[in-house]
Amino acid sequence: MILLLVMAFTGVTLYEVPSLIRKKCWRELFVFAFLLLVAFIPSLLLTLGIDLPTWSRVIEYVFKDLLRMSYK
Amino acid sequence: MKNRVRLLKLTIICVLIISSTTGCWNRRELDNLAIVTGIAIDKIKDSGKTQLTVQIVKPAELKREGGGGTGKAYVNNTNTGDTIFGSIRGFTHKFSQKLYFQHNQILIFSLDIAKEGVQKYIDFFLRDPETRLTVLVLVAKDKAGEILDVEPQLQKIPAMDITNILEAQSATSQSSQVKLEQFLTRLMSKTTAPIAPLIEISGEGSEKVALISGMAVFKKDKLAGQLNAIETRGLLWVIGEVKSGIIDVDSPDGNGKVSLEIVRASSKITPEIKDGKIHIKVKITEEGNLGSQSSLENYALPRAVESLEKMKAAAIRSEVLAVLKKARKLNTDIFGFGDSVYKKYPKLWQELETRWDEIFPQIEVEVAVEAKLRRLGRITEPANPEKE
Amino acid sequence: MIGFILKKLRFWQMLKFNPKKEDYTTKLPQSEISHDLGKNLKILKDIMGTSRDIIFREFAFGHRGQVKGAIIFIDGLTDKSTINQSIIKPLMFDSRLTGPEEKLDNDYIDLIKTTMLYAGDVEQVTSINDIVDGCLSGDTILFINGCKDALLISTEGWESRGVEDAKTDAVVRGPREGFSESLRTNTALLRRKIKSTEFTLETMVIGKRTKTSVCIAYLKGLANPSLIEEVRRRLERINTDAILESGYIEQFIEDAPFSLFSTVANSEKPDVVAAKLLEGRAAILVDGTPFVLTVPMLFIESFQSAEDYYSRPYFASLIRTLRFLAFVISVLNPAMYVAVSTFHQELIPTPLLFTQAAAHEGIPFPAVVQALIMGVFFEILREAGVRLPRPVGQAVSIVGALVIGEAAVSAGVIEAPMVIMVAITAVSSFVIPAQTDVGAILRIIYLILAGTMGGFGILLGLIGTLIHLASLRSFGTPYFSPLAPLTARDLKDVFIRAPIWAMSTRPRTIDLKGSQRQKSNLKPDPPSDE
Amino acid sequence: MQIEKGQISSSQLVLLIVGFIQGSTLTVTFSYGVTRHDTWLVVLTGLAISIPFALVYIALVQKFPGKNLVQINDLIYGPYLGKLFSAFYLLFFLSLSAANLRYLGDFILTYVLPETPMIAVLIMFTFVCSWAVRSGIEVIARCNIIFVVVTTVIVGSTFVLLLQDMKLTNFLPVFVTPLKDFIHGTHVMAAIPFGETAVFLMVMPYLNKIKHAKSSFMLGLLIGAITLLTVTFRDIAVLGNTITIISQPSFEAVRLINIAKIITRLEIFVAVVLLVTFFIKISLFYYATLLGTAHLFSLRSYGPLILPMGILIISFTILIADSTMEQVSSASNIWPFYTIPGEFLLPSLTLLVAKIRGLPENQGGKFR
Repeated sequence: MILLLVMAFTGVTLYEVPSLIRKKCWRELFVFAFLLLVAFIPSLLLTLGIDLPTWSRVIEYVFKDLLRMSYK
Repeated sequence: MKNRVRLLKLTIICVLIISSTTGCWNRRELDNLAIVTGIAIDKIKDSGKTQLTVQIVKPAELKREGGGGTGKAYVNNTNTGDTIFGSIRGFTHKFSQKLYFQHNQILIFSLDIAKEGVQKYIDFFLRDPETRLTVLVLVAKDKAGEILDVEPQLQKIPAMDITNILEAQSATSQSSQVKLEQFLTRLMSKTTAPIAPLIEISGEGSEKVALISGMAVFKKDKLAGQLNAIETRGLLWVIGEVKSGIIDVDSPDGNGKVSLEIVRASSKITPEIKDGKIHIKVKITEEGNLGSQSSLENYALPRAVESLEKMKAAAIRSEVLAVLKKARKLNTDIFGFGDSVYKKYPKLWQELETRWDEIFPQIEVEVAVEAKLRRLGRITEPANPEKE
Repeated sequence: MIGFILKKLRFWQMLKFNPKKEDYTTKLPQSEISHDLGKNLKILKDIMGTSRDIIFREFAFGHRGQVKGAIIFIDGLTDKSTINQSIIKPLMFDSRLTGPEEKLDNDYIDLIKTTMLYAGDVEQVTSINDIVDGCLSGDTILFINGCKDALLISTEGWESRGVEDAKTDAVVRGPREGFSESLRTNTALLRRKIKSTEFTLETMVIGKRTKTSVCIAYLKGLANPSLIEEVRRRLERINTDAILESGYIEQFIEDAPFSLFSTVANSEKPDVVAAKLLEGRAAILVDGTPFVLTVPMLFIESFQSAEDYYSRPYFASLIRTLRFLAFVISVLNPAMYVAVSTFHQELIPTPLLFTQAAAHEGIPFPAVVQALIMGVFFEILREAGVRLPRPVGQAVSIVGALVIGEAAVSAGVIEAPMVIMVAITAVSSFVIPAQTDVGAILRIIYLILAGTMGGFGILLGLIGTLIHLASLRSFGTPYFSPLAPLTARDLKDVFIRAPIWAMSTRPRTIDLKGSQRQKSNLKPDPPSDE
Repeated sequence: MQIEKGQISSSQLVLLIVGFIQGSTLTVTFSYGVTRHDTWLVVLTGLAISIPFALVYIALVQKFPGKNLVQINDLIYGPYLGKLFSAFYLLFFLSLSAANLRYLGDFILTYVLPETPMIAVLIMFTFVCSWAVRSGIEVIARCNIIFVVVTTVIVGSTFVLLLQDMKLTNFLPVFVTPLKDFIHGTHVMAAIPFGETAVFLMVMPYLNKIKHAKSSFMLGLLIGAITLLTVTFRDIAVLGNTITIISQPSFEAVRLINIAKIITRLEIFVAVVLLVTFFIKISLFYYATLLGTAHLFSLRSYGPLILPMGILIISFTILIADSTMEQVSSASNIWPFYTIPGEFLLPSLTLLVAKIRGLPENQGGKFR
């Protein structure tokens, strides 16, 4: 499963990076790498089966527990 | 242009990967399906377990023409479990195929189950994505599983036969088809009592036939009583579900019977509150034709028609009164009077709701019937030898 | 995986690899004609080779037969009687009647051109290249000793097919003539339809070795100048050695070479091409093929037949709608069948499900495999039917369709409903000839999608196709217009065909001005009886 | 610097908004649970509440013609605070696209492909969306026309086919929902279908005639609301009191269609509608997120970011909730508040600050 994930990310990198380097779009490359990293971490953790706090719980914490804004 | 080439490459790769990895999770070839057409739910007295009977079609037998093969076109199988879902899962040990409920036609509860309360048994049929709300709900007068065993006389599959019987029966307005959705609507309503047709087996041995006999009436989700054919039609008059049928009345001159055919009917329930008391007005409008007569009276006259109409109205009224009496006795609001009050007086309802069981038997119901005779058929007068 | 990608990359490099930088516009070494006849003939013999069909005829003429001359032509490409009657005869016979030649120079050849030759199209040339080109396309060359110019006399005349019925786009009502292989005939056919000075032909020669004449035809003032400019630009870009059919041109000028959909339309019928020219399109005629290209092409053009406009609007609209339906059936039918019978059995009415389950009983293959087998088998049959001589082709289709289909069902290899589905699909796919090939490929793609993800897959495929169609352009015109982007005014010729008198403007999608083609109050208004 | 080169016409904008709102027929479910048979009223009040905010969006776009939200933020709040707000918006759009994708995934897994892993469905769907996004807003707008027509036809015909199953008494008694629940329902309605049109702050700048923005937006909102109303009306009239427990009322209602035993089992059409309208909705969020990111980092194009962003959306979708229950309860109870800053507060604040600072005159007002 992890292999598949890594392969997918390698695939995306191989697909986009060469043309970016060829066109010398360094800024784009940087943002690309950043986004890919941001996407990689949660998906890796998910594949490894590590429980992450779900987004619903995050906003529940912020809005319900901190701001006391919630129906029910 | 460059992008497009790359997109094409990507598409090809993606399609290849997807088609190779998805591995067709959901694919079920037709021969891997056990197509369920009927389900019957019984309760085993001793253990308290649920017994589920499913009727599965054997398509190959269904299509086999002419002689050869004494096989039935269906197979009935039973399984027991603590819950419905549990007993369904049990079938995986017995069949190579997976039960497939999308084409299920009927759902029969045994009398025990109905008395116990159907709520916990119905849940699976509402929750499972494969089941449909258009399933017809029935209550067996005894064991439910046996109903599915009755070999139909004209058709090959009992469950399909029962749906046809139900449909034919509704034509006489002696019983009504109740879809799971209608059952659920009544069950979820504030006061309206669910109803379902009753089915029983009559005859012995190879003469056995499944028969619809009246309706079962529920209080909440428990069986409260039964309506016979006349009461059933009375109920259908009130809720405006009468589609067609025959009304027999005595001929006005007293020399025979007249059969009147119902062509269309409608009803209107208007609740009113008079001096703090609920007063319900049921107005039934019916139109019909002359079906046949055994007397020699000539109805091709306005006055005769009028008297006939009056007798018809009285007949309808008596049917309605019969069911009203039964409903009061069982204290079940099968007509939806409670809902109509709620819809008209939502504010008042708050306090009525808690006392509805006490209020309902005391409700004053005014039944107004307007029956019309429209046509006489192919002949105008009875064939009377004395006339010529 | 990596190996696969590397292999792919190598493949792409191979495509880009150019073995030898060959200049496809090389000039011949010596380009000027000399005074000396013998020298000229020698050069020409070197260039043209010693083929038996190249005729070098030397002769003498003039006042006392003092002038030496030679004509060169290719036997078979030229009309011999024209050469005899209009070139040799006047020179050898009439020239005796003239006075003695004073000087053999360019004035003399001018004299011959203006006074003697009976030929209609005579051109005075100086370069060897022009001579060779002219000779190869059927002209006759006249050299005169001592003159630095030569005459190129048009004597083209070879056996060619006459104007015959068009094989494709057959109609019941409407002109039957189709284009032929000869460019001149084709332009003449168009010219006969559009007798207007606006009708413009621009000729260019493409292909180093084939020297194929290619014509851009359009109506000046109607066609968008930028469109014509774009067509010209794309044609001039072509630098190849051979153009044998308009299909070559099509592949060189397409907008989206990797798309399944062709963005260049073709037709064999002069009336269709004329109608398209009159809507503001440009046509590209290629010598040697009866298929004329028209650009820009819209997706809906494939669904419009010439006969739609000749028959009355009700029937035309009905047929138009049926054609759309047929296209949908031909593309989606097998996929839908597979999706419904293996994923969404809940959608089949109960009695039909029993029938179908009974039919499937005992069949070893899943539905998707059956559909693929039958689909491929059908394509093979079709190909065999097209390529074989007609009587044999018919035998093949009977054997294929009836015998094999029936046998496959009774042998329990294929279920009977599948045969019905494939047959319906096959018939439907012939309704829209222009998209038959696209349909065949799309069908397989959808089949695979349906086999893996059922209806969800089909729908995703449809969305994808729609995105692709909406993003395609043909010579600047959105390919899927007037549906997307929606041009409400042009919808009168999509699913329904409005009466001719109601279509008073040209399609906006092509003729950007949406100009008037007729008065707008042309609805027939017969006088009432009173 | 303009990344998006395409332009959309005002009629395309109308239909985009219509399609976008039609995409919420699935999410009306959250209101059914709260306001029951009064939900059709809630659609109207939700629309009424969102109109002033729609006017705010339009005013913003017209004040800064040709500038999208990220650029406007930069102009108004300066480079740092503006970037912060923009980043918040991007996260917001990202979470909205993930949430919508999640609803869709749940729907497909419940009804269409119950045994398929969610991730496969999400990857396929996101792939198609990324294809659309790569082709640009023009292509999305063009495809949308077809989808809106399909949706409208299907909604209309199922409405007609269900006429015989409708009971108008199901609407009685009108307006019995307690006020608190009614406000709750209205809030859900205003936040989820209507308020999400805030995403058009990223799309409207590419309107070819910015003057028509107001009428187009309002017309789109109105037609979208009418579709929503039709669907709600149909579901309530058909299903009555059972609507509160059914998780997909549209689907169940259409499942009941039975005309002479021939026209039955039409639920696939509802699935088609949901899929195509969700495609539009998710593509627009996806597009807005990408375009915003590209503007935030002032890139030349968003092309290279499509795939990483797609993967991010997919992982976000899986991360958004552990179960459908969590997702649904969060969507109906907390989500309305979650959307307040992005959909209502910030645009109004931005407009206010712009008014106070008198911005468009001295900076970029004439820049087109």
